[in-house]
Amino acid sequence: DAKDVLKQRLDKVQGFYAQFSQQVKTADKQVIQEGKGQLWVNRPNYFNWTITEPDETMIISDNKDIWIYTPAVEQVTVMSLNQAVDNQLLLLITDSHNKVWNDYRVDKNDNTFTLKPTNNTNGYFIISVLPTGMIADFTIVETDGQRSYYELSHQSLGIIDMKHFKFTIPQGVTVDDQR
Amino acid sequence: MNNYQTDLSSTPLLSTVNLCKSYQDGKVTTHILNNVNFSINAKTMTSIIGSSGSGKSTLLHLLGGLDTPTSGEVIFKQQSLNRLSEIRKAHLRNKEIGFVYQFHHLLSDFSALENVAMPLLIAGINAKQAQEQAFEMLKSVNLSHRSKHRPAELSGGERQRIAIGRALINHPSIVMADEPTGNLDQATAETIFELLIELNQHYGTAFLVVTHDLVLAKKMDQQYMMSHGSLTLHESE
Amino acid sequence: MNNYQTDLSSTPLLSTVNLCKSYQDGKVTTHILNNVNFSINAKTMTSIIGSSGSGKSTLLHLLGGLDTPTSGEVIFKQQSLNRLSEIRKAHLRNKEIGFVYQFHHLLSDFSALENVAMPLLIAGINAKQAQEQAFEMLKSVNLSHRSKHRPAELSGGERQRIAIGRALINHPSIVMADEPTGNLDQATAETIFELLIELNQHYGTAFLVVTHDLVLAKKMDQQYMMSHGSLTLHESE
Amino acid sequence: MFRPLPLFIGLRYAYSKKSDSFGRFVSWLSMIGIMLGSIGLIVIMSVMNGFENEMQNNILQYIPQAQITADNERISTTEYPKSSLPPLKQVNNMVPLVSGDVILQSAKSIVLTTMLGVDPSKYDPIINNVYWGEFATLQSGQYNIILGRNLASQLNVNVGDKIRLMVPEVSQITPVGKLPSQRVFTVSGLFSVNRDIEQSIVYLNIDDAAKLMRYPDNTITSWRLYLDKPLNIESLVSETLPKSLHFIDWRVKRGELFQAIKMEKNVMGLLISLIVIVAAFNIITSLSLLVMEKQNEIAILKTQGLTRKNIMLIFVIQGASSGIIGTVVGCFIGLMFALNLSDIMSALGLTFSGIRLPSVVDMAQVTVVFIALLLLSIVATLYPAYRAANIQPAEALRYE
Amino acid sequence: MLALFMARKFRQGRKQSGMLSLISVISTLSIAIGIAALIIGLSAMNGFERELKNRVLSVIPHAEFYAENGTLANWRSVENQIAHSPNIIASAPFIRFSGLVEKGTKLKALQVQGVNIAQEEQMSVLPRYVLHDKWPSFADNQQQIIIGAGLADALSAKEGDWITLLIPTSGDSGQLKQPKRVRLMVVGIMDFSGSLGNSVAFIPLADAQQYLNIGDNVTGIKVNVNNIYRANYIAQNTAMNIITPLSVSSWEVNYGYMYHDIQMIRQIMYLAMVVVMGVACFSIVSTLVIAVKDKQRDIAILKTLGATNELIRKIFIFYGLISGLVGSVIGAILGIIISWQLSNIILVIQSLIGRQLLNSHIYFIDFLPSEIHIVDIVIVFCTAMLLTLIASYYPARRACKVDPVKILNGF
Repeated sequence: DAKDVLKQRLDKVQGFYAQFSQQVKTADKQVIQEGKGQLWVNRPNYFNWTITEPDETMIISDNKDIWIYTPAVEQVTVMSLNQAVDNQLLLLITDSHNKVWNDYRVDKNDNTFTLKPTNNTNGYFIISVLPTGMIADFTIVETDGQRSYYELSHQSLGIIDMKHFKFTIPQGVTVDDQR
Repeated sequence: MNNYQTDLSSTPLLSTVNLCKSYQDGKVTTHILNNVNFSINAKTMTSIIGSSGSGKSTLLHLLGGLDTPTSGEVIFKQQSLNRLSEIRKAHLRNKEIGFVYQFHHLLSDFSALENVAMPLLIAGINAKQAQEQAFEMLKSVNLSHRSKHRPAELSGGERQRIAIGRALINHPSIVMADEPTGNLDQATAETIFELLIELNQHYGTAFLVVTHDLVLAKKMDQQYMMSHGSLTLHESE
Repeated sequence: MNNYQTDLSSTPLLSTVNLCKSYQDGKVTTHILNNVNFSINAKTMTSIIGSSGSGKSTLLHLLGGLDTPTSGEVIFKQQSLNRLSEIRKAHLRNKEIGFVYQFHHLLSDFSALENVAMPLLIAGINAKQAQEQAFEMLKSVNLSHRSKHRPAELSGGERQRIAIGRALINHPSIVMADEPTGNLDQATAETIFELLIELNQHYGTAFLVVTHDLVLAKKMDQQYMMSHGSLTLHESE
Repeated sequence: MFRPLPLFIGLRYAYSKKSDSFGRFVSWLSMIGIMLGSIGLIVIMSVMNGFENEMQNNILQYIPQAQITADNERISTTEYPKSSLPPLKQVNNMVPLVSGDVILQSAKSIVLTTMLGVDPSKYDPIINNVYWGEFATLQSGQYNIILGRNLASQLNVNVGDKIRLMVPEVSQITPVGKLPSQRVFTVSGLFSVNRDIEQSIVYLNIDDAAKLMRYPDNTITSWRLYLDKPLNIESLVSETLPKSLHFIDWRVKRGELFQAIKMEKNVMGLLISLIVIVAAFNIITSLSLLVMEKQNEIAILKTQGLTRKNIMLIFVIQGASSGIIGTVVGCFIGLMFALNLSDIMSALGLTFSGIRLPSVVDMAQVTVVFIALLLLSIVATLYPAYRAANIQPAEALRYE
Repeated sequence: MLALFMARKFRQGRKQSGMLSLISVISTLSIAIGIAALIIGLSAMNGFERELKNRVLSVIPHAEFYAENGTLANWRSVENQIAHSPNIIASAPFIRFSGLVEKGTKLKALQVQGVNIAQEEQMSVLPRYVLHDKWPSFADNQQQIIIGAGLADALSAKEGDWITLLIPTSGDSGQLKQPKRVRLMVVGIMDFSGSLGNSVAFIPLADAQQYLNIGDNVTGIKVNVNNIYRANYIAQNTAMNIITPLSVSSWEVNYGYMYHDIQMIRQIMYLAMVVVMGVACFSIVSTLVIAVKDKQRDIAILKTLGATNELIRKIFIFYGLISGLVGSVIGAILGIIISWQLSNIILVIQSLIGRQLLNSHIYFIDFLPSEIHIVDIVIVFCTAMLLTLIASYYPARRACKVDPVKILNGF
């Protein structure tokens, strides 16, 4: 069914790099945030999400912990991967075997797949994946109707050097360890 | 009807025994009455003449028990007023003595009928019966057509007749009248005086009239002269 | 000392021109004075005799500007009182007219001296000078030994003399006396009367005395009779 | 015997022994009524002032009393330096401020409060209330925080502990969810003032706060103004400011409590003034009684030429004297009570549900009450005095 | 009754002397003011007390028992013992924790209570205050929450909206974890129309245990007692004979001051108004004295007609009582009407001055309640009549002393 097709396509790409542009709109179509940055992914569960706008932030997962570094306040917050329950999309994208898939129903419409949670308490995702497994864009829709739309560009598929997923704490930065 | 044909004809209805009265006014005592001795029989008409301020009114008040003498006694129906309690004296004024003044002294808040009925009400007679008797009395002073009116709406003569009616309503043995015609013109004074005489015959009530009007005084059975606090019988007729 | 020997001897000090006064009492209007015409010359003693309630006091009040006539005029020193403002009339009463009543009407909260000095204070004379003049007046009514006493501590005669002193303190042209001896016994009345005569000669103040005492009335220069609201000159002497 | 005459007669009537004792008893009573009224009014007002004043000292002194800021609640110090702002009367100091609602989270609890990013070198009223640690520890880049004692105990933290500070307004939406701007701070000091303030504000260094608020350089939330009398903010707020700037005043957050105190003051004032009104009625009745008693003497005075005006004056003086004495004595006693209310209260062992009643006397208020009551006592005498002046001497004397 | 008839006639007759009629109007008015103000004041206080009972004391538990520190583990046996202690009429386990609630950009602090739905229905009238009677749809394990009206306004949240609850989570080694975010649906809104609803939220007990992951523990046991005003005393006693150490608190801790304030204001009001009525009655005295002087002649005449002093005294006592009665009746009627319509009147006034008199953030109710107690009116009325009687006694005695001779022969 649509879920297998999506999984199959995602499994085609072991890793990829892309630049992204982000636009967040409220339910009444008001733009409340626009951002830019780069994205490195290695399946399963490795990702490095570096946001340059609106505020410089790096979100790095080394398959065990997630490091969120905000240079403006010279602090890095670290918490275990499964603790970051707030948003499962990245887990879905980076690990097709993760049991989280069972909580979602998938509908397919050409290359765009909509993943809806079974207990429909939280929001849902829309992701467009080309048959080659390359992700063109994805949208996160919150329960209050807020939609964050991410468009990827300059993708280059292929395993990414693991150094992108290793966070070294810079000098003088405080660690907010939440593991 | 109070049975007035008692065996009083012999003993006097009212008499005084060397009655004196003086007023203490600051350090000064003025002697109003000195050693007044006189008596009045039932059903008689007596007059007292004297200039104003000669103590006539004071005498009347003493006889009516409204005032207490400095010395001497007032005897009314063999009872000396001095020994009576305040309540007994009030009772006496209600039942036995009527007062009529030069100024009508009616109660301005009450109708003519209510004014006349007042002594009955004070005596404790119920309102309906009191009104009937009062109406009868108004007829005898021929003012029944004015029963609902207030004193303010009546003429001087009419007011005096209401006052007389009020004084007689309880069929007192004696009525004290202090210058009853003082405020009235000659004609009205005449009619009032006739009324007094008529009521004296009809009810047998004794009248003691204080006046400076010699003409009226002469028409009474007995005349007394009051000057400077002492009373002398004035031989006439 | 007010210069009273003005050339008034010819024209009358005070006169009335068909003066009328009636009271509205409810629906009844009683006519107290009808068409009184008379006049008084300066420095004369005039008396008015009449029974009580014949309008004597009302006339006095009209002459003193204390009351407003229903019709007619009161002329005082060629000025008609009707045309005077209330303040001018008050000024007149303070300076030109004195009042003495049967009841002394002294101010019970003030001493004899203060009572006599009151008209001066009202006229605006300073306290010390007013006290001196009042003391002089008390001497002339031979009561200087009683200056500190309150009215309550004085006898009837003494109070009347204080009242007279108060009436004369401002050397008025005329003093209105309403039954000045009414409350006094014969003897005191005599002394009071002598005092009036003496003050008339001494200060030249005219006196208008209302009394029911014929004896006193006869001693005046002029006698008027008042009965039922009209005034007639009473020929005598 | 002294001048002027109406005073001489009026006072003699008021206090002469001879006059009917009952009349004086009733005028005594109206004097007591007015006295009770004035005492009540002054004490109630002073207690209410006390509450307001306490509020002012305890709260308004510490929270930002007034601020000047530009659009969307931030202002650049380069574009609008302190010198560019117009001089404002009753403002005695002006310091830069970065403030915002923040969440403080400790192991034990999570609370919402307001942060004040301040420059430690400049003045702040809290300095001498810091009883542990130093205000100076709020140096830029140290990421230190000074808490109120009550808040610290709620969060179960002490000096040296770490707490997380989050600014919910400033958050970034990321694929991993909404990340509020947050940082871990070290508690470097505790202050103690009163429960309310200890829970309402926390202190940070201004630069740390600006970073947290993600402000661009040289930007602050507002210029904080220190006022001489924060209670009458009205006059300040009505002053004109350069076009794009506007005021924020403390009433936005704290106005309600002041409204409540003012409302209670008015209601109590109304209640007590009932006593005064009835007492004034009493002056009317007792003076009318006296006028009736003195009817003849007035007539005689008229015959002696006393004008209506003077007679009226006599009775105004006579009637007002009890009112005036009542007012003077009442206000004096009221003042004494108000000035040392707490000692009197403790002496009497009276406590109002346990709290100490603050009392602050505002002389302007006392004078207003004093004058109002004086006027009332005089006005209350006008009707009977007018009646006295209009007595017809002929009628009064005729009866005698 | 002759005296009453006379008194009534004398009172009507007082038109002539202008001053007397105005004075008696003033004295009647001042009595009316005193009585009306007192009735209104007392009714308002009764109203406040009723609202305190309905909106506060019947919602919050009378007393609470909780573990010295942390949570109560074996709470079932503790509840059992408490339930069977004297004077305890109802008991239930509860969980209480403070946290934050977020909806969109708005954030508010609040105090969350985990309650056992069935037991709550017996213990408090809370269900009655949930709007659009949404209480029945409140059930365990549905991620539901009921919030106060004040809170709902602040978050501009309505029924059916989702809000995020931030709960502090303490890691076992004490480091600072990110606050736990729980998404809950607002199933109902409680409207207490007062400050109580500004920072209060209810969730089912089981849900609370799960969010705080404290297993089967609870914060404590809450109880209702038979005599609310001795709640603290009863709770202390009960805690003493229970082995597990429990600390106790009662409604008086947080809300007691409200009750004491009401009583205090009631006393002050009664005192002030008795003074007003006292002073008012004394204007009756002067009115009566003037009336006696005005009617002097009539009294003298009555004496000549044989009226005794006792009758005259009764006449003037009735005269005073009638004016007092008229004043009291007017005052009572005025007071009752205004008290009955007090809430609406205040609403009108509020709309005129454009401001809320009782601010719902500060006062526990935002309207002025009023409840007329007949006993208040009877007491006020009797006080007024008693004062009038006393006030009428002196003038009545003076009336008897009138000496007819002096007056009558003055002519």
